[in-house]
Amino acid sequence: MSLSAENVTCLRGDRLVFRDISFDLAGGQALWVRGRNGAGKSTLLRIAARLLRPQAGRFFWNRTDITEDDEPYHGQYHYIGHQEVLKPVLTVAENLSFWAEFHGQGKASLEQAIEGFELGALRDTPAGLLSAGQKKRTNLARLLASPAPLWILDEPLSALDTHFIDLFRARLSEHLKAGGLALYATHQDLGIDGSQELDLDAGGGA
Amino acid sequence: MSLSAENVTCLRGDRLVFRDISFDLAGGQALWVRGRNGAGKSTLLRIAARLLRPQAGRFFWNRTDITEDDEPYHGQYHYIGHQEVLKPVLTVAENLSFWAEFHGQGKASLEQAIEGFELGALRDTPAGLLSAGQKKRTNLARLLASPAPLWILDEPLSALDTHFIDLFRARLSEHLKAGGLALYATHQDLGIDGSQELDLDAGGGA
Amino acid sequence: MKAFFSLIARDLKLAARQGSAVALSLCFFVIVIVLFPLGVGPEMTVLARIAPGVLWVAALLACLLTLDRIFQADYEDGSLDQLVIGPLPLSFLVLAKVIAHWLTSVLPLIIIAPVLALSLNLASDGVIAVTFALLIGSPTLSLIGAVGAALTMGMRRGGVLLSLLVLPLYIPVLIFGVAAVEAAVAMLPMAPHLLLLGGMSLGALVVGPLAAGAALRLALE
Amino acid sequence: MKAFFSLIARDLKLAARQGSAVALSLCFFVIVIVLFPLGVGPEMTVLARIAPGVLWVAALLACLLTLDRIFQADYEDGSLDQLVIGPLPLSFLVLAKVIAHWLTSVLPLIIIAPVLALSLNLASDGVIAVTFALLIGSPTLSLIGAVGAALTMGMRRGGVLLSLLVLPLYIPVLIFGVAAVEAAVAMLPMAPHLLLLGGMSLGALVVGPLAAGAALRLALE
Amino acid sequence: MAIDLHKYANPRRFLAITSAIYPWSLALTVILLAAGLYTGLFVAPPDYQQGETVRIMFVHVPAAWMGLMIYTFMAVASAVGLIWKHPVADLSAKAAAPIGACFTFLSLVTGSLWGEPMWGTWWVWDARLTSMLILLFLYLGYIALWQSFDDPSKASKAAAILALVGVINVPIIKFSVDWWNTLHQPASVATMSGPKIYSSILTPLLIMGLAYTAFFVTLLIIRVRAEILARRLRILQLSELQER
Ligand code: HEM
Ligand SMILES: Nc1ncnc2c1ncn2[C@@H]1O[C@H](COP(=O)(O)OP(=O)(O)OP(=O)(O)O)[C@@H](O)[C@H]1O
Ligand SMILES: Nc1ncnc2c1ncn2[C@@H]1O[C@H](COP(=O)(O)OP(=O)(O)OP(=O)(O)O)[C@@H](O)[C@H]1O
Ligand SMILES: [Mg+2]
Ligand SMILES: [Mg+2]
Repeated sequence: MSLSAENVTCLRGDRLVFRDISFDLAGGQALWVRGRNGAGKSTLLRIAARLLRPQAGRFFWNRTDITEDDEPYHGQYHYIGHQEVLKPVLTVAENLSFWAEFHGQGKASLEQAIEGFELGALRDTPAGLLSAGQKKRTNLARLLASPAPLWILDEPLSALDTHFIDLFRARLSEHLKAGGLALYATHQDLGIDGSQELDLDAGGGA
Repeated sequence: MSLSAENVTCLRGDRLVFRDISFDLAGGQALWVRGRNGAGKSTLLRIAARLLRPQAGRFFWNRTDITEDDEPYHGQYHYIGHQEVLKPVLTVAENLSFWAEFHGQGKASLEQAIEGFELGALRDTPAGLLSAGQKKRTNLARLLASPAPLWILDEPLSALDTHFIDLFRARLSEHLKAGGLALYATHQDLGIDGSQELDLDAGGGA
Repeated sequence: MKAFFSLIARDLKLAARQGSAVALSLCFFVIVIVLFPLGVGPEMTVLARIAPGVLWVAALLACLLTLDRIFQADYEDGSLDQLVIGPLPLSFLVLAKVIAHWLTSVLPLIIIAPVLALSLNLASDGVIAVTFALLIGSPTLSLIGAVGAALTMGMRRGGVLLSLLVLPLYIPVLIFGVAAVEAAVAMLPMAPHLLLLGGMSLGALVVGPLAAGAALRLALE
Repeated sequence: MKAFFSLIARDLKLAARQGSAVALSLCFFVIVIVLFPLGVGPEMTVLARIAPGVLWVAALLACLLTLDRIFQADYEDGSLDQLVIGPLPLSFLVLAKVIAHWLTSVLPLIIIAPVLALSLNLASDGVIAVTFALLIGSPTLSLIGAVGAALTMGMRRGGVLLSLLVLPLYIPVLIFGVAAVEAAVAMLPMAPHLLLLGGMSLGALVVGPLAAGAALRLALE
Repeated sequence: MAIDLHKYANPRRFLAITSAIYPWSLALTVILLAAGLYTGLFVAPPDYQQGETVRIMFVHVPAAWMGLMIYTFMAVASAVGLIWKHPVADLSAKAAAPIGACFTFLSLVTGSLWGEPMWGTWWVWDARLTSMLILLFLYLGYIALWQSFDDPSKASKAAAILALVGVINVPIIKFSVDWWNTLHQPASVATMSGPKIYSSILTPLLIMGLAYTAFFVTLLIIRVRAEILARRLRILQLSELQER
């Protein structure tokens, strides 16, 4: 499996966020997207998740061009953004099990997700009552609730304490070891072996 | 100036979040509230900002009991929570100038806030278009838009890049040097000289 | 298919848990109908005369008010991003949301409509007619509404624009719906009107999800 | 005082920038009144007969629909926390928000009401009466509504509960408001009704902000 | 009444006093209800216009009175609860609401049952009937508000605010018949100038009114006691939690 980008350029409004970004990511590899606040990390990740269209540039999934027709790319990735994607009135387990089912998974992967992020004690807590870090963990647990080869992660560490940062790092390493890919933006070094770096600061930022 | 708490206990729903927390903070001092995710840091800060009532315990501002009658405490503090408190359709300057005016301040302190957090380039950007870190900075700039002796800060660093973390640390040090007080919860050590620590993990957390 | 049904099930569960969607439209419907006699006065003949119109207008408004819920909540908390990049084709996604909307926000009105119609002194033929007409005509309301909701999602002046876009498209339903009831009250055949309403619903079933899906993709970018 | 006016100014600016509040209630009001002749049929006498009721009911509903905006947006983005711990006493805070609500969501209706009243074939005395009655009676709607909005803020079934709580309290305004118009149409003195409406507004001006302030503090804890 | 409640609002004293009153009010309920039903159904003469249906009145009219009275009671109790912070006052307001809602509902149902023979329709939208329906909504809103809060102390304050704001509707309901010409009877018992009907009807009516009141008091005592005990249980549980 592989994801590559060629000369991606993005304008938002009238502002050139970045230009001519390229990267090439193979199975088992991670790409750390770095940059100052406003450098365009979130923008790039949303483009990779096909939630935004770039002005120019091409994307390839397994060497197939998906710039126009993203059929082969569909369902191949998870995107974790700044928003928590939780329904406050549903419990942690209900929130996760919906996403598992929506992606065609059953009970088993739900349990895996709950265990993977140590959410057992919170499983029946309504998501609206969680603390910031607990929400973040629930959101991250979607990664395990249904498998996908590529993880696109926008500031996955924010609000997590040191214990859970380690836990998350372990999950990410497992994913990479199993041949998965990851694209993540953080301000803090995650220290994943052999991860590539993409620094957006060359292009500016405010 | 001083803020002290005596044996504060908090229940949320039927869950005991923490019990018998005490601290004593004098002018120029900061208190770092630590703890795992869910330990009750945000809860304690909201109590200190009088947005929640504790089950038991007393608070003193300048040695006056404010547990029942918080008149002397009113307007003496700023609270920065998880929420960004920005109106997406107003520009950065408009958002800040409202809060300055609401607290009876004029143009001068607005400029100070904008400079203090290097928001000059963004002043006329609608807040809805900002990146995560830019939003956070605008929210933090409220601290300078109107002066208050006590700052209550819940994860002020999240989403900030290293440059702005340093900038924020500088602002906080200046505030403390000028005799201000601060109460902050972060997962990362801010390295403020002579700050006290309050570790909530003794009380539990999930 | 599993994704389709799990989405409907989630929306129903959310509605039951939050209650607001179901109860809001229902409550609104009842309120409009309770307020009318208070405003217009208790004369039976006047009330019976305006009853079909009041019922249909109230149903239209109740539906209009709940439209923005079809996508808005999911849009705001980021769920919609996740739904869109999920396995379900966009028009099925819309269809699932519309079905959930109709079940939670429109069906309850239809169930209570006969009681309210009776209280407005409508003849019993009219009561049956209004129930049938609503049952057959109302899917159009949800389907067309979804297109409007998708087009205006996340927009600043969304609410207004939505009403302006959707309303003209609702007028035919209103007119034939009222005509069906008045025909029934006047002992005339109401089948032609009901057939027309049914035809509109079928048309909307084809066009609505496609158009709304396209609009959704646009709005998210 | 500066805080008070700056809050009103901000809310007005937000309304102008987002547009939705002003236009939504206005649009809704117009839509209800446009739909009626379509639903009820074009007979002039029937329309004139029900015009005062329709106008008042539409105004009530338009107001009811915008109530949740008084506090909800500020509650959701955390602004309300900041407002509450600010320098303004709670009841003044409520008053500022109510004034902004009335100016943006109710006043536009009153301005357009005469035109709509004419279009419903109301006699010209009635047109003047309805405008005055709305002007005098509608502050009650915003003020009482604020109490309901504060009580239900952040609640799961907020929207419905809000209607259920507020509606019974609106009925007197509706009744006297319609009575004033009908008196004017019948060439009877309408001053007593208007005085009553004014009295209610004054009463609400005293009770509303206090009660809503207390409710706000409750809801935030 | 406010003063009395104030004095006896201490839960323990309340429990002691009510356990003394309770048997009496229960007995009174039974006796008055029997007497009222007997005089109403058998002693009172059938109306020359309405025939035997007039007997619905003995259920209908006192129920309507109770609906209005209980809401007023709730408002007073709420005020006491808000101002003097007496827990029992809050609890009595809470406990009274469903009872009041039932009486209001009873008066609506018996009214429509009576309306069918009298006016030829179950329901008309006249001022009295509609305002009674609105009163039912007020009760329902009050009950729903109580249930919308997880925290009882918050709920009691919120509900008290609502009850106090809502009480302005009670006089409007009471006088709606005098202010608008409606189908419904204007008041003839509780008027400024004294009762205007024959004592053969008035007596059973008043007895039924008293019976309903006694019934209300009995039910209220039962419900408030249950509430107090439930709250004690919760306090126990919470303190146990704090111990842990
Ligand atoms: C659903 C329908 C009805 C409702 C909601 C209703 C409501 C009320 C209310 C609230 C009262 C209390 C009046 C007061 O204390 O001033 C009352 C009294 C009374 N109602 Fe009704 N009513 C209904 C139907 C009827 C009907 C059909 C009749 C018979 C024609 C009737 C006859 C009376 C009488 C005779 C009184 C006693 C008035 C007095 O002497 O004070 N009601 N009703
Ligand atoms: N819709 C938009 N229109 C115009 N400019 C936008 C829009 N959205 C974002 N921007 C701008 O694009 C730039 C990049 O934003 P982005 O969110 O990608 O930054 P980021 O690198 O993720 O920053 P952070 O570290 O603060 O999250 C920012 O300067 C932002 O102001
Ligand atoms: N309204 C509520 N009802 C019941 N429990 C609650 C409520 N709000 C928060 N909690 C619980 O209280 C605990 C403390 O939450 P709090 O937000 O204070 O944690 P925190 O220390 O700030 O954690 P984080 O580092 O994740 O932000 C959490 O376990 C949370 O689930
Ligand atoms: Mg970002
Ligand atoms: Mg926190």
